[in-house]
Formats: sequence, structure tokens, C-alpha cells
Amino acid sequence: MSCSLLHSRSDDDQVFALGDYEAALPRWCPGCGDHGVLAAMQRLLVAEQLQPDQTVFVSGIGCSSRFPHYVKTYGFHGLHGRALPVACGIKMTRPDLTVFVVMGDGDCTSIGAAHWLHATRYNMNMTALLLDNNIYGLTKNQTSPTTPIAHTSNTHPYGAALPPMNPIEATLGFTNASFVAQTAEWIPGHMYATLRAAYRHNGFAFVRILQRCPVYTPDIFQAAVKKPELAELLVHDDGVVVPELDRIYTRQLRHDPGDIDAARRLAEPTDVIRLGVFYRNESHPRYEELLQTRRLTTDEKIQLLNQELDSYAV
Amino acid sequence: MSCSLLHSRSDDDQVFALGDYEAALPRWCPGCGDHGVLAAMQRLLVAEQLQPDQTVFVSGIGCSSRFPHYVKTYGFHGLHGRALPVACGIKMTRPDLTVFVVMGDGDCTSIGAAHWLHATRYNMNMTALLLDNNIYGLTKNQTSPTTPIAHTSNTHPYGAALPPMNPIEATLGFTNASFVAQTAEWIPGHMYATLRAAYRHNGFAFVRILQRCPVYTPDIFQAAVKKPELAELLVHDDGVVVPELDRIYTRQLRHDPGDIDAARRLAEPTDVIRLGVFYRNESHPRYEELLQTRRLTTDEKIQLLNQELDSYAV
Amino acid sequence: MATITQERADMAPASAAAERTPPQRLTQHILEIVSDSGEGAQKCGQIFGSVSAKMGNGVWTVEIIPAEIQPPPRSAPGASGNRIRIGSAPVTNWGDETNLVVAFNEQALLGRHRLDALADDAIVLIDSQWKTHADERIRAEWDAAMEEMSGKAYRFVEVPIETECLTLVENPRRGKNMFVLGLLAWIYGRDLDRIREEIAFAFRKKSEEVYQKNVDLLDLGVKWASENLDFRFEVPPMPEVEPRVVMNGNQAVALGAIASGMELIAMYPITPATSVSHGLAETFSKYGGILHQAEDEIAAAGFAIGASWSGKTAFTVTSGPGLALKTEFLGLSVMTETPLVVVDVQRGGPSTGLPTKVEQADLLAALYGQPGDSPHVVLAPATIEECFHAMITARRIAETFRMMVIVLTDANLATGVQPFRRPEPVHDWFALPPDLSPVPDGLRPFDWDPDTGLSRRFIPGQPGGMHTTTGLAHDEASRVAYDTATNQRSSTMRSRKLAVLHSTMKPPAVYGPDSGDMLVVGWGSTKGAIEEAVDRAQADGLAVSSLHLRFLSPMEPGLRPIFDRFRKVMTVEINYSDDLGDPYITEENRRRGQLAWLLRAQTLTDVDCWTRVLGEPMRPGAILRAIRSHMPAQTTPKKGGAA
Amino acid sequence: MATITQERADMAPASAAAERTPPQRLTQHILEIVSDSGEGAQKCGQIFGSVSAKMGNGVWTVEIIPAEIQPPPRSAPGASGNRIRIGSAPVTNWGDETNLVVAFNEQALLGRHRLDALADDAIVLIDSQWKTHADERIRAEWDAAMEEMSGKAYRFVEVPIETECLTLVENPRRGKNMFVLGLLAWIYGRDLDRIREEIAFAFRKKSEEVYQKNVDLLDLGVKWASENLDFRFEVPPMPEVEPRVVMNGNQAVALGAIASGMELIAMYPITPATSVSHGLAETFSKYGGILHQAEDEIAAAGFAIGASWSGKTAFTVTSGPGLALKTEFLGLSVMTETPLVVVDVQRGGPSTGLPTKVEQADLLAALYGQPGDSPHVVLAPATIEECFHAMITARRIAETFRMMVIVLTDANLATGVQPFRRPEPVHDWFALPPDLSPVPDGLRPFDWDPDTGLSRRFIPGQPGGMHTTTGLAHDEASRVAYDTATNQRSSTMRSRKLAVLHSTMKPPAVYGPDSGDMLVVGWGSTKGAIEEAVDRAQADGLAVSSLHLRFLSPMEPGLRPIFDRFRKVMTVEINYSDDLGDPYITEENRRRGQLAWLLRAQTLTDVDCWTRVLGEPMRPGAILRAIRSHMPAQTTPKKGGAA
Ligand SMILES: Cc1ncc(C[n+]2csc(CCOP(=O)(O)OP(=O)(O)O)c2C)c(N)n1
Ligand SMILES: Cc1ncc(C[n+]2csc(CCOP(=O)(O)OP(=O)(O)O)c2C)c(N)n1
Ligand code: SF4
Ligand code: SF4
Ligand SMILES: [Mg+2]
Ligand SMILES: [Mg+2]
Repeated sequence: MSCSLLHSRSDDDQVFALGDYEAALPRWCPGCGDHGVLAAMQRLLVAEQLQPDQTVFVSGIGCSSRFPHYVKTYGFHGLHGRALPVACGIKMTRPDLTVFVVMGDGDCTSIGAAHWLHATRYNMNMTALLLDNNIYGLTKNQTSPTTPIAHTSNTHPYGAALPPMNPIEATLGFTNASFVAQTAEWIPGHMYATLRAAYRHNGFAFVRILQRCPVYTPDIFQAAVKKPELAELLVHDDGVVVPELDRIYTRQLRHDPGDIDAARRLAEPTDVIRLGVFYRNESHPRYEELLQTRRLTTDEKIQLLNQELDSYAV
Repeated sequence: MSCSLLHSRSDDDQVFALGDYEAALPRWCPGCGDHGVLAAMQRLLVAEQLQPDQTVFVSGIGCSSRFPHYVKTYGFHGLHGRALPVACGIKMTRPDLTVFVVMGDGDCTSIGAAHWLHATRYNMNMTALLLDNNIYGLTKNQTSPTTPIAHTSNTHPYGAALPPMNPIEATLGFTNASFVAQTAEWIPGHMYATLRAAYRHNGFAFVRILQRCPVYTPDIFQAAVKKPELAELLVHDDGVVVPELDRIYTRQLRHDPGDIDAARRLAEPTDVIRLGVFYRNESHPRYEELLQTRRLTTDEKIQLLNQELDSYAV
Repeated sequence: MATITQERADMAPASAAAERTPPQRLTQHILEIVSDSGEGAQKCGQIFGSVSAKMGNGVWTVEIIPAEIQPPPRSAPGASGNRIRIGSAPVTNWGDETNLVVAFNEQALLGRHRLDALADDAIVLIDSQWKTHADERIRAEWDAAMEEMSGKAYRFVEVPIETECLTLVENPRRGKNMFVLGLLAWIYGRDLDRIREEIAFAFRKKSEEVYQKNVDLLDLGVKWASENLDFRFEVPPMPEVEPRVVMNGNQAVALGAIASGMELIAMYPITPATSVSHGLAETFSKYGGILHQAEDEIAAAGFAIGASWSGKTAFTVTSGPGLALKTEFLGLSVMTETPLVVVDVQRGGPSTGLPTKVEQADLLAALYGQPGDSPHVVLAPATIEECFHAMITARRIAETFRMMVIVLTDANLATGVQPFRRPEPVHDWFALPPDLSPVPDGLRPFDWDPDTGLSRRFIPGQPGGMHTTTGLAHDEASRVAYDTATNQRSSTMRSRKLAVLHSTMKPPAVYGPDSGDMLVVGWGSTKGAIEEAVDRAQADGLAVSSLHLRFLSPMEPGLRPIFDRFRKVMTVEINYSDDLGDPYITEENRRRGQLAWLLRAQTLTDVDCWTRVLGEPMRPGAILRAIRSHMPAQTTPKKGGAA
Repeated sequence: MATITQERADMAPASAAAERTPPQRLTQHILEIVSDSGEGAQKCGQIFGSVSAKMGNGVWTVEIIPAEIQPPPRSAPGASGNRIRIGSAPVTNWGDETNLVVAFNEQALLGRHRLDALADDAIVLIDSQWKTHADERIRAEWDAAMEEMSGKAYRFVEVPIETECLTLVENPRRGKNMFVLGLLAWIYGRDLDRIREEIAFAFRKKSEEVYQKNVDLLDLGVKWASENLDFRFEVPPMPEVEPRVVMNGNQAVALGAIASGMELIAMYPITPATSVSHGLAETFSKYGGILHQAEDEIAAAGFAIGASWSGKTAFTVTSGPGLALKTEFLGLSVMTETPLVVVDVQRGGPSTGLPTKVEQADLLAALYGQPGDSPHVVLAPATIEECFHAMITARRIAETFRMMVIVLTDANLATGVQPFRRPEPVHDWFALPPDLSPVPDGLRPFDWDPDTGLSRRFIPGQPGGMHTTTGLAHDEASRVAYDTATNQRSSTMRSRKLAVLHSTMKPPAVYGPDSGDMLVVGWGSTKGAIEEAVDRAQADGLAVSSLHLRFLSPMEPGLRPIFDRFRKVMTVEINYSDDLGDPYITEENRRRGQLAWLLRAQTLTDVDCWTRVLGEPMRPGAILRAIRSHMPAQTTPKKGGAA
């Protein structure tokens, strides 16, 4: 219905600088990993010169979901767990818009799990970020599905009972998954390259970003931050390659994102943290394209409606 | 909390016959696959001599969810999509009860998807059946997530737009999955053996039962029913082996349910219908066991409570 | 198509029998055809109904649907068919008990009998084969059924339906319905040409031979009737009426949505709302519309809100359990002032309740279900025609006021079929394409007008309009705001919009004299039945009038002055209320009908109520009895210190 | 622990300064300590509060929590700390504006000033370092802040807090709070031994050295105050009181749940309800209890219902958005008559609204949110002590009546800390283990007593009780039933239970004279503030009384007769209502406070309301002003034809 809207663009020649994408001053804690994600995203917006008024950030509720307030584009800060349905409604109505979705781990993998699974299946062209700090931050320290087993929180003072959910493994099992990647906010170069690959992917791009929460989970990613050898980069021309990291991140594995079986094997829990594109496949249809129809003028509609009414005539 | 309840059992020496498990007359359409599932289940109840008053069937809403009304045990016919949370609450409170869950494809994989994913992760000891007729039956013919692409229904008169969801593939991606199997209601022997294996598994056993709906999806499983060669049986001593089927179902594959990678490969969409146990792993902890605590007498509670109140004393 | 004269010439019955049996003139009659499901009674009824409408009768058709998808044959609960009320004036409701029934077997008949659906003196045309059936079990069932029904004065007419059909077809399950249509055509003098047209249309995808076979069965029925029956009825048509369309309330909602210019529906299937989407699934895309079947009702609401927020007002359709799930998103729509239209086709509750049956018990949930203060509009069409126009009104209000609008219909409107004046679509019904022009400097996304609370929303794509919409408390610039003043101010602005809408409304019109002993107040689908009951009451000399409300939020103005002119005010609703006189029930603890409760708070009038939750539409006769039994004694003071 | 004499001996200040500065005697005083978060103002306040309670004062403590988790230092919205009201009688609410504030920097102070939190003549002790800070930007901020606050008559006392602390510690961020505690100990004459005990307890996990350092800072504060301050306050303790405990409302709910014998909570985190589960997470398992953090609120409700159905009544705890999501399951609990206790700790709405702030706007959603007719109980504790006992009552009603019970508390009760009479647990508070004895022949799972609607539920494991519970309409045997009579009957039985419960209730007691010019009616956490306002109004000679409601469903009996004895009835609520006199607002379209709305329908009395949604607890002074401005003119008739 929105094809015609495409022609409503303005000042296409304008060049956008970082400042053009900066909105309210971020209110995250000092040292919060979300700051880094925001920086990488704004860098991407500049690099891709995305029209602020043609770009939308949709989020749920959580520390991470404050994201849209800090980017000077259109934003929708909705309900806890429900970012994806709103984003899908937007993209369906306005395929001309660039849509980013920002979710927390509780937001996406707990209360939002059904939408996560189904949005993956709809495979609409948007970029979905899971800012995974392994904890409920905004509500002050409760266990999330990705919280490591035995980690203590306010709801599990004696330690989480269950092994953590593996969002990459899960997404790879969702029908129609077309882009599944993992990166870490403390490796800006890798995060940027991954966000760019996700943005450029034509379909539903799911990126899990390992994110530090110095307040409630300071310990969790500490080791990985200090020891690059704990991370293994999945590299491939169809995935992400970040040459400048080669010196520090020597542990690298060539992985073809087209190989789903390999992707699933690599996604299984291990003590190394694998970063990169696990799976990518652009052959899946995009739901918004399947449903697009020609936009009618009111006159055309009236004519059709009269015909239809006649078929009900007494 | 309920250990003590275990001792409240009665007449343990009684022997139960089929009739002891028969309740209201099934109201499903003639030829509905649900009749067969009911028969197989009642056969299992007899074989395992399950105490009717110690057994609970929990369901959502749908044709298939009428199941509990037809079995003379305790039953909870709850809300559409919400059978699993209720079942988990029951099992947590009463580990002494045997719990079966009956869901439809819309029930489990659409509106109930979040609970499906999380109940798998909780891995409580119960048997969950997905009666998958690839359609919304009770509401009279709307597309479900498992409806084949291009299949027409009342909500998609021009054919389903998306490829069908693959529940086996999805479940195999869910963290903590411990038993994942598929069977077909038109092969009673195989269905029975699969239900028995699921029941005997200590953990959350998920069984997808391909189910015919002669009213709305008569065509879908017709070929498979007529042509045994379209089905491939996954056989293994730790899975299901049904010798009497060997003559008709010649297409068989030895698959070790302990091999997750193989399981996932076998679960990928193909034109053959694979039946059997894809994955089984009893090493995962069961949530209800992790949370069980000693049941206290009221006196003990009062004593503890007084201590706790004292810690708040002015 | 046949000309008038031809029609007349061929008006059934053209036989001598017709002359022998002069028709009895009636102003209205209710007939129904019941069979096992799959025997085609529904098609028979549909054709009879639409031909009657085309001949100029007022018509109200209701499907008789069994609880199961495919119930066993010859079972009472399995009765399936069609119930048609025809009149020589517009018919506004399904009426009282059935006057004439054609039953394919005695069990289907029994099902109807047990529901009290048949008039004491109903004429029952029944297939005689079962009475003398070879299977003695069946003969026994027949006898038992007759025994059970013996209390009533039904007038049985045994018809060898199957035997007759077998003279033309092998499998009577496929033919009986046309034979029966023939019987009815003769009894009610229906136009056979028109019937043949309908048959031709019904079987347009089948062979000429199939068509001929059905027409032969039709003629056989006419012939049998003319030779064997000694009664006929004539329900004269209305004088030439303006062009009409005939459809059910869900079809009207779907067409109304199209006429409103909305272009996206997100829904999740639920009875009895789903058929709205079935209609749209066929046609919506031709209008550039999009239908999204979501994974659940929550996602459907979110999807629709996303669509509205980024373009044009979208809508969602559901029923009780789905409304419950949408609750949180409805609050978000209110808080973010994102237009949204929500259609709730009410069914029997609470919980899963009675999915296929009618109830009006979602009113308070629609009004107050959302935690926090959530001002929004609730309106309830009273007729199938209004279902169409309500969608246009709802869309316009939603957009003008940046408001969530709930449209309450019910299973009675959703499944009732009735002819009404053909809508003539005009431009201003349709929403305009979203305005994507640049946002003037200094304008903010919530620049509430301090008087009206109205503000202009920004849509993505509008240069200069960038902002983040949030469900948290926010100020004019859509910034999250935790301070005391902003929350008080923004709450006031969201609420003010309802007062502004209210200020544009006129008091509702009283049906009947505008003062008297009793005023019956209703809302939604009960209008026709209430007004018919009021007409009869007035004919009996009772000083009763009625009032029907469409807007429940904001409540329609001027009620108190109207109420003051009546000695008693009573609502009639299809929802639950305690009955005075029952154990433990007092004036003080009595739980009242939902509208009655609202009106008491609104007008401080001691509004009484008479409500039932029988899972069926109100019968005018039952309402009339309630009116009689609730008439104020000449002595009662108008307002007692009730509570 | 030190003996009385020792205490007296060591009562601060034991200094000459004390003699120089005789304390000013007060009946109550409000003080607060504000700082950047992380500077320990909260601990300082907590110790002050609990020592005051132990000394026999009435106390009400409220945390001052910034919106962000870790706001930037020296920012107005980042003000973090503790607000303590002490009195020589029990303190029932947070009171009005603050009388004395200690601010670690001028920005934190400014945050409080902007919220109108400080009395015009408040004494402000503020760290002087910023005024003369090396960084001129900071000096400029200081000047700007002073400028902004110049409108008020605050009495500033500059204290070299940091400078002094640096004489003992390197990093003052860790020490200032103890120094300030010393200042306050001297000003209010707090017992230093008790303070040292509290410090010892607070740092029990730290080294002796840490403890000593803190005590040194404390003494330094006392010393500085005694040498430099010329004012002291004495708020005399109460005469010996019965044993008391001190906690917030969420802790009371958690302990009450334990005392009720419930053994399972299923929840999903949400502010401000979550801390109920934090407490239980620590201790519940010791009682044999189970805490399940579900994947969402829907699952939490389903899990609790499953637990209740198969064993003992379970409960769930949530706030507005979560209540919305539970709506469908609440309807199922009602329909299946499965006991369930739902605690809704209300926060600012609608939608995500003001998550950390107080509001009372879920009342109508709690009562009417569920589609269909869903009779259930809604009760609202009025004090922190009642939060404890409400859980015991709720559990008992839920079980006795097979009923869903919603307990409405709010952020004010949840976070307010107050001493109250120590509960003395007794056996009959606790639920009995489920009875698994065989079901007598012939008994059915819904054998409703025709008078009371009560029936005995069967629990899995009971031999002979096998049946299937369903959310569809059902009969006594729990069979799905679509017929008209069964639906009317079962609806009646579910509703009847409320009338029976109502018949056991007594009319509420009026606070103050039982007749007069105005009756102020409230519910929930506003009780203390309302009654304090009423006391003051009576002291000023106004004929005002108040009434506080705990049961909202069924509504408490006898209201109309009480209302009739007052010339005007007005509710005071923390929820939204339109104000008369605002544009477009008329008596007719005015949207009223939620309780006012209920009471109008219930009593047909023209109940007025004064409500605000400021996101903060009611201030007695504000209520008093509202009472004054709403007093009926001597001429007004009691009930006008309002609507
Ligand atoms: C329906 C609903 N349930 C619960 C909440 C409370 N809540 C807000 S954010 C949140 C989870 C935050 O954790 P996460 O999603 O991981 O985001 P983070 O804060 O860690 O970035 C919860 C439970 C809510 N706002 N709405
Ligand atoms: C909350 C809610 N939404 C929708 C419905 C309507 N509904 C009942 S069953 C059903 C789906 C039935 O399909 P499935 O789950 O596949 O079960 P089947 O009937 O095919 O066995 C739906 C949508 C409902 N009862 N409740
Ligand atoms: S609490 Fe954790 S996740 Fe939230 S803002 Fe602070 S550091 Fe970031
Ligand atoms: S509609 Fe299909 S699934 Fe439902 S009962 Fe009939 S055959 Fe079975
Ligand atoms: Mg998180
Ligand atoms: Mg199905």
C-alpha cells in the first residue's frame, strides 16, 4: 500500500554527520555496554547515510530499550517483549522505511519469545538487535533466560537453577531464519562490521550482542574482555571479516554462513565465545513483499466497493 | 512441598481395564485423526496401569484440546495456547502426578510458542503431545504455522504465503530439549510405541503427531497414508523400534537419539516424512526436582516465621 | 431475468390446488429447516431467505449451527439448518418461537424442541420415513421423541421426503433440501423463477445436469405440496423499497472497514469474529488492503498499532478472550495517542464460555479493562446496517482524536442476515493518504491544545518530525517525564478529548412517547427486539417507551432529563445480573446489568435491569413479559432510596 | 546491649553545646538526606529511621529513588536518599513538605526543590565545598541553583561535610553519610549506642577497622554539630508500646503470604511489585515454599492456577502492565472456580506510565477487566500492617469460596517503611494440606449449593473425583454444556458467592463524628493522610469525617445510610478525574475518580471526588486544602440533580 509513499522523500542530497543522529543524552550507567552499541549504530547511520526521517528504531522496555530516545530518527519505545510485532506492523505498512529493533534478553527471549520465533519466520527486512547482558537490568537484577547457571540475582539469591538459554542455537532452529550473528560490544570493530552486515542483509537479521552490565553482571564477561583468546571469530567474505582484529583475535575459524549444519554445530554451548555470522541465506521470501499490493485511489476503491455491494444486492 | 502427598495413595492393587479410562463419548468428526490418538493413549494407560486419579491431562483450546474430556482421569481444559504453564504449575506442586499435555498446532506453535520454548527449557517430567493437523480446526479452517505453503484456507483463500514452520527443527534448537519425537496417527503401532517411549522418558517429552483432519485438510497427509515409502522410520533401541512395521515400512534409518547434530540434520525439511525419536537425553536436570523442598508442619512454619519476624523487630 | 408478468404467471402454485387452498394472510411468520449437518438445510434456507428479500419481504435469517464440526447423524445437539423470519415490514430481529418447521428427522426436531425454539402450535413438516424405518432402534427413537414432545400442541404433517426424492436421485442426502424448498415455495408462494436463478447461482461451478436435477427436485416439492397440503401463507411484500443489500454483521463490518479507507487488519482467529477476516481475505487485497493473521492476539494488536503509527489507522477484530489478551496494547494505544480501531464481536463468557453464542458482557471490560486511566471511545452498533457505518465513524474518530476506538458487536449481529438500505459510498468516508509533508519548525509531536487536548501526530517519513513515541509518561516533545506536573497535565489532555467529543453529541431519541411509566434502555443488538416488545406493550396500552444507546464512552448526553420523565427506567441486556428475590440477593449487593450499572453512576437514577445469559438473542415476547412484570405499581415513587 | 542508664548517660550530645542549645519540642518532624546515588545517603537515613523507631518514635520512611539506575553525579533528577518522618505518636503517612534536609550537593537539593518537596522554611544543611569549588563550572551551577531556589525562605546552613571527612578518610564518597548521621544524631538527640549497634550490623561483613572508621566519622559529625549548630529538636517518644516490627508493604505481603500457608508464588519481575519476590526468594524455600519466575505474566498466572488446582491456593504478584496480561487467566480462574490470589502493586499508568511512582488507577480494571461476567473479590489494604493480614484473608476467601481474589496495594505501601504491631502467628492463619480422601459416591465437582453457590472442589489424587475442569460453560458434573438453562444457572451460582460473602460483612466504621457536612471516602494507601487531614480539619472546626473501604468487591455494606448523614460525600484518590471548571468539562461528561464512580452507582448519592495523579503519595495538607475548597455551602441541598 505504501509504494506511493516512496516518492515523498525530501532533500536527498543532504549529507548527514554524527550529530544529525544524536538525540537525548544517554542515561545508561557509566560503563554500560549499551553506550558502545549506540556509538557503533550511530557510526553505521553515518556510514550508510540513512535518512533520519526514513529510519525507525523500535524497542520494548528495559535499559537497552531506551535506545530509540538516544538516536535522532523516528522511534517507538513500546511494551516489554512486544517490539517485534510493532516493528513488523511498521515494515508491512511502510516498506520504504529502514527499521531497527532493539531488545533486551528478557525482552526478546523471555516475555517476547513467541514474537521472536514468528518474526524470524516472517523474515521481514529489518535488523533486530538482542542486547544481551544476561540479566534484567532495568528492574534491578533478576535472572533472565540467558543468565548463567548458578549466577546469583535478586530472584535467585542461591543461584540460577537452569542452564542459560542459547539464543543463537534457538534462532537457528526457527523456520525461515535468514541471518543469525553474534558479536560483543567490547570489540567495537567487530560489532560495527556485524551491524553493517546485518543492515545490508535483505531479510530479518538477528544479531545477539554480548553486553556488559557493570552494575549487575560485572563478572560475567570480564574474562572474555581480558582474554581475546576466549573468543573465536567466525570469518567469511559472506559474513564478517575485520582485518584490524587479526593481531589480537588470533583465534579465527573460516565458516561459510551458507552451511546451516555447521552453523548449528558451532552454536552449541562451548567455553569459547564464537563471534561472527553463523548463518545467512537471502533466498527466503520477505513477508512484506509477499503481501504488497497496488495502492488504489479513492475513486478506484469506490468503484470496486460498489461492485462488491452489488453482489450483496437484494 | 508435596512429597507427603505421595503417601495418600489408595487401592494400589486394583487392575485397570480400558473402560476405566473411558469418559465422555468423543465428539470429533468421523475419520478425525484425534480418535486414533485417543485410542493409542488409552492403550498406553492400560499397559502402564496408570492410576486414573493420579493422572492428569492438560490441554488448551481446539478440537484436539477436547482430549481430556474423553479420558477418565483428572483433566484441565484451559485456555488456547496456555496448556503448558498450567501443566508446569501442576507438576511443580504435585510431582507425584503423571502429567500429559495435549495441544493443537495453532495452540502450541502459534499462540503458545513462548510457553513451548520455555517448557522445553524447564524440562519437567511430563509428556507433551502436539496434534498437528496443519490447520485451525475448531475455528473452521484458518492457516496455522504448520500449514503447507500455498495451501488454501479461510484466511488465505489464495494460499498460505509462508513456508510451514517445522516444529521438530525448532524444538531441537530449544535449550534443554531432552526428548523430541515425531509419529503419525495413521500408523497406530508406531504412535503407540512413540507415546510409550515419551511417557517413559524422565523429562519433558515432546511428540509431534501428524494428524489427519478429513474436513479441512483431507489432502495433506493422503499421499503419506497411501504410500508407506514416503515415510522413513528412525529406529534405535534408545528410540522406537516397531518390528511389525518392518514389512510395510521398509524405508528405515538407524539413528542414535543421542546425536544432536544428526538429529538436526534429519529434522531439516525434505519430502520424506521422518518418524521416530530424533533426540533423547536424560542428563538434563528436571526443574521440579531442582525446586523441591521439604514440606513443613504448621508448627515448624510458625517457629520459622517468628524468627523471621524478630529480625524485623523494632 | 424474468419480467414481472412472467413472474406473476409463474408464481407458485399455478395449480388447481392453489385455488382450493386460499392462503392465510399474515404480517410475519417464522420458519426453519433443520437436518443433520451436510444435508443442505442451510442452503435451502439461504435461498428461501434471499428470494423472500428480493420479493420485497422484510427478512431476518439465523443459522442453526451445531456445537461440533461434524456431529453424528440423527442427534439432537447436531441439529443444523436455517431459521428465517419474514415480514411485510422490515424485520429487525429473529422474533419469538418458530411457527413452521421442516425437519429432516425427529432428532433434529427434538434438538430445537429442547431449546424451546418452537411455538406451542408450530406446524411441523417431518420426514415420515423414520417412523416406519426398518431399524427398530430408529423406530424406538422416533417414538421416544414424539413422547417427549407430546406436551406441546405441535401440528405434525408427515411428508415422505426421502421416498419422494428417491424417485429422482440415488443419494437423497444431496437432494432433500431442494424438495423441501419446493414445499416451502408452495406454502409461502415464492417466485420460482427467482428460486431457479438462485439455484443456478449456487451451482454455477457445477454442471448443467446438476442444476437440472435440483430444479426437478424443486418442482417435485411444489407438486407434492400442491397435491397434499391444505394450508398456505401469504406474507405480502413491502411497497417498493429503496435498493437494499443483504448480509450478516461481520460482512457489514468488513465492508465498512473498506469504506472507511482503512488498509490493514491484523487479527488472530476467534469465533464469532473470524468471519470478518474471511470476507476480507477474499477481497481486501484488491483494495490495496493487507490482512495479517498474527501469531496471537497480542501480536495482532501490536502489528495494527505499528501500522497505524507509521501510516493510516489500522484495525483488529476479536472476541472476549482475545480482547483480554489485547488489554496491555490497548493501554499503549491510549498512552501514545496512536489511532486504533478494535472490533469486539462479543460471545458468551466468562473465559472460553460459549464461543458460538451471543452475549453483551464485554461492555465494562471494554470501558475499564485497561489498568491506569485510559480514556477512549466505545461504541456499539445496534443493527447490521450500523455495523457497516460504525466502522466509518470509528476510523474517523480514531484519527481525528488520536484515540483508541472499540466497536462492540455480538454473535447475534455477526450471524444474523438482514437486508438494509444499500450504502452509497462517498469520498469523505475514506481516510486520506498519510500526509508526509515536512513538520513546521517548533511543532512538537504532542502539542496538546490546552482546551481540547488535540494535537497533530507526526508520521515517519515527515522531515523534521523525528521523535520517539513512548508508553512511559511523556511531555509535549515526547520526552520521558517523571515530574508531577507533566503527568497531571498529560493525563488531563488525554481525557479532555472525550469531553470535546461529547460536546459534539446530541441526546438520543426516545422510541415512543417521551414520557410515561417505563423507559426500557438497551444497547447493541437488542434494539430490534426491544422496540418490537415496546410496540406490543404500547398496543396493549402500557405507557412504555425505549431508548437505545450507541456511544457508551463518552456516554450520550441528556439522559437524566429523559429518565426523569419516566416513573421507572430499566435496562434490557444479554448479560448477567442477580435477580431480586433470589437467596442472599438484596438491593444493596445485587450485581446489575452492565449498562444499568453505568447509567446509575451517570444519572444517579435508580435504574433497574432485566437481563439473561441464555446464549441466544432476546425474544421480543420475553422482553414484553419482563416489561409487564416490572411495571411500576402506580404508587411506587420514581426514585427509591434503592441502594 | 547497653542498659537504660548507660543510654541516657551517652545520649548525644553529652556536650556543653547541648546545654547552650535547648532542644525545641515537636510532635513530629520530617527530615531527608539527599546525595548522588552511591554516596550512602540511603543507609544514613535507614539507620536514623530504625534508631528513631527503637527509641519509641512513630516513623515513616520513604526512599528517594532516581529514575536511572546510576544517574550522573551532581544532577537534579539523580537525587537519591531517604526521607524520614518521625513523630511522638504513630506516623501513618509520609506527611507534607520536608522540614529539614541534608544535601550532599546543591543539585540533589535542586531536584527536591523542583518537586516541591521542601517546606518554605525548611532548614537546609548543605556541603559548602561546591560554593567555592576550584571548577568554576561547578561554582556557576551552585550560583544558578541558589538563584532558582531564592524564591523560597529556606534557611541554609553551610557545612564543610567533605572537608571534615577528609580529616579521617581519603575517599569521602564513602564517609560523608556517617558524618551526616552524626549531625542528625546531635540535632535530634538520637541514642548513639543504638546507632553504633546499627552501624555494626550494617558492616557486619566488613572488618573491625571499617566499623571503627565509620564510628569515628559519626562522632566527628556529632562533635561538629555540637560546636557549630544553634538548633536542636526533640520529638518525644511514645509511652512504652507493644512489640513492633518495621518493614515496607512488599515485605509485609511476602510475610503475610507465608503466614497464610500458601506455598507457591509464580511471578514475572515488574516494578514496584518485584521486591515481594526478592524477599521470598531468600526465605520461601525454608518454609517449603516454591518461587517460580515465569517467562511472562501470562505463564505466571497459568502456573499459579495449575498449582492451586492441583494442591493449595497459590498466588502471583504484579503491577498494571502485568495485570493486563493476566486478564484472560483471571477469567479462567473465575470460570473454573479455581482459587487464586493476585497481588497488584499499583504504579503510575496508563501503559508503562510511571513505573516507580504511586497511583490508585487499577481499581476498575481489577473489578471489571475480565470480559464476560467474572464475579470475584477485590480488597485493598490501607496500611503496611494490613498488607500482611490481607494475604491471610485473601487466601482464606479464595479457598472457602473457590474464588479469585485480587489484593490491590500500591507503590506508596510497597516502599514506605513503618513500624507496626508485631503479628503473632496462629495455626488457623495457615492453609491445611490438601484433602486427598476419596470422593463420596455421587458427589460432583460443581455441586453448587442452590442457595450459596458454594461447592467442594476435587483435587487430583482424590480417588473417585476424576473430571475435566473446563473454561467452557459447564454443568455440575463439569461437562461442557451449551444449553440455555445451564448457562443461566452456573452464572447465577458463581455470582451468588459474592452475595453470601457480602452477607457476612459489617458496615465500615466512620472516622470521626458519624454525621456532618462532609464525609471523605478513601481506599488503599491514602488512609493515613486522609485521617490526618480530617483531624486537622476537625481541629479547625470543620464538620468533616472520613470513611475508608477495604472491600471493593463485594462492596462493603451500609454505605448509603452513612452517606445520608453527611451533606456532602467526596472521595480522595490517587487516580485521574476531570476538574469541573476546566474547558469542556461538565457535570455530565466529567470523568470521575474510580471509587467515586463505583459509589455513585452503588448508592445513587452524588459523590464528588478530588483526585490527583502526581505520581506521589497524598500530602495531608493538600487533602486539607481540597476539603476546605469543596465544603458544601450551607445552602447546597445534599443531593443535586447532578448528572
Ligand atoms: C508486561 C511487563 N512486564 C514486566 C515489566 C517490567 N520490566 C521492565 S524491563 C524488564 C526486563 C529488563 O531486562 P532486559 O529485557 O534483559 O533488558 P535490560 O534492562 O537488561 O536491558 C521487566 C521485567 C514491564 N515493564 N512490562
Ligand atoms: C485467546 C484465544 N484466541 C483464539 C481462540 C479461538 N480458537 C480456539 S481453537 C483455535 C485454534 C485451533 O487450532 P489448533 O490449535 O491447531 O487445534 P485444532 O482445532 O486444529 O485441533 C483458536 C484460534 C480462543 N479460544 N482463545
Ligand atoms: S543497569 Fe546495567 S544494563 Fe542497565 S544501564 Fe546500568 S549498566 Fe546498563
Ligand atoms: S474439524 Fe478436523 S480436527 Fe476438528 S474434529 Fe473435525 S476432523 Fe478433527
Ligand atoms: Mg538484560
Ligand atoms: Mg490444528
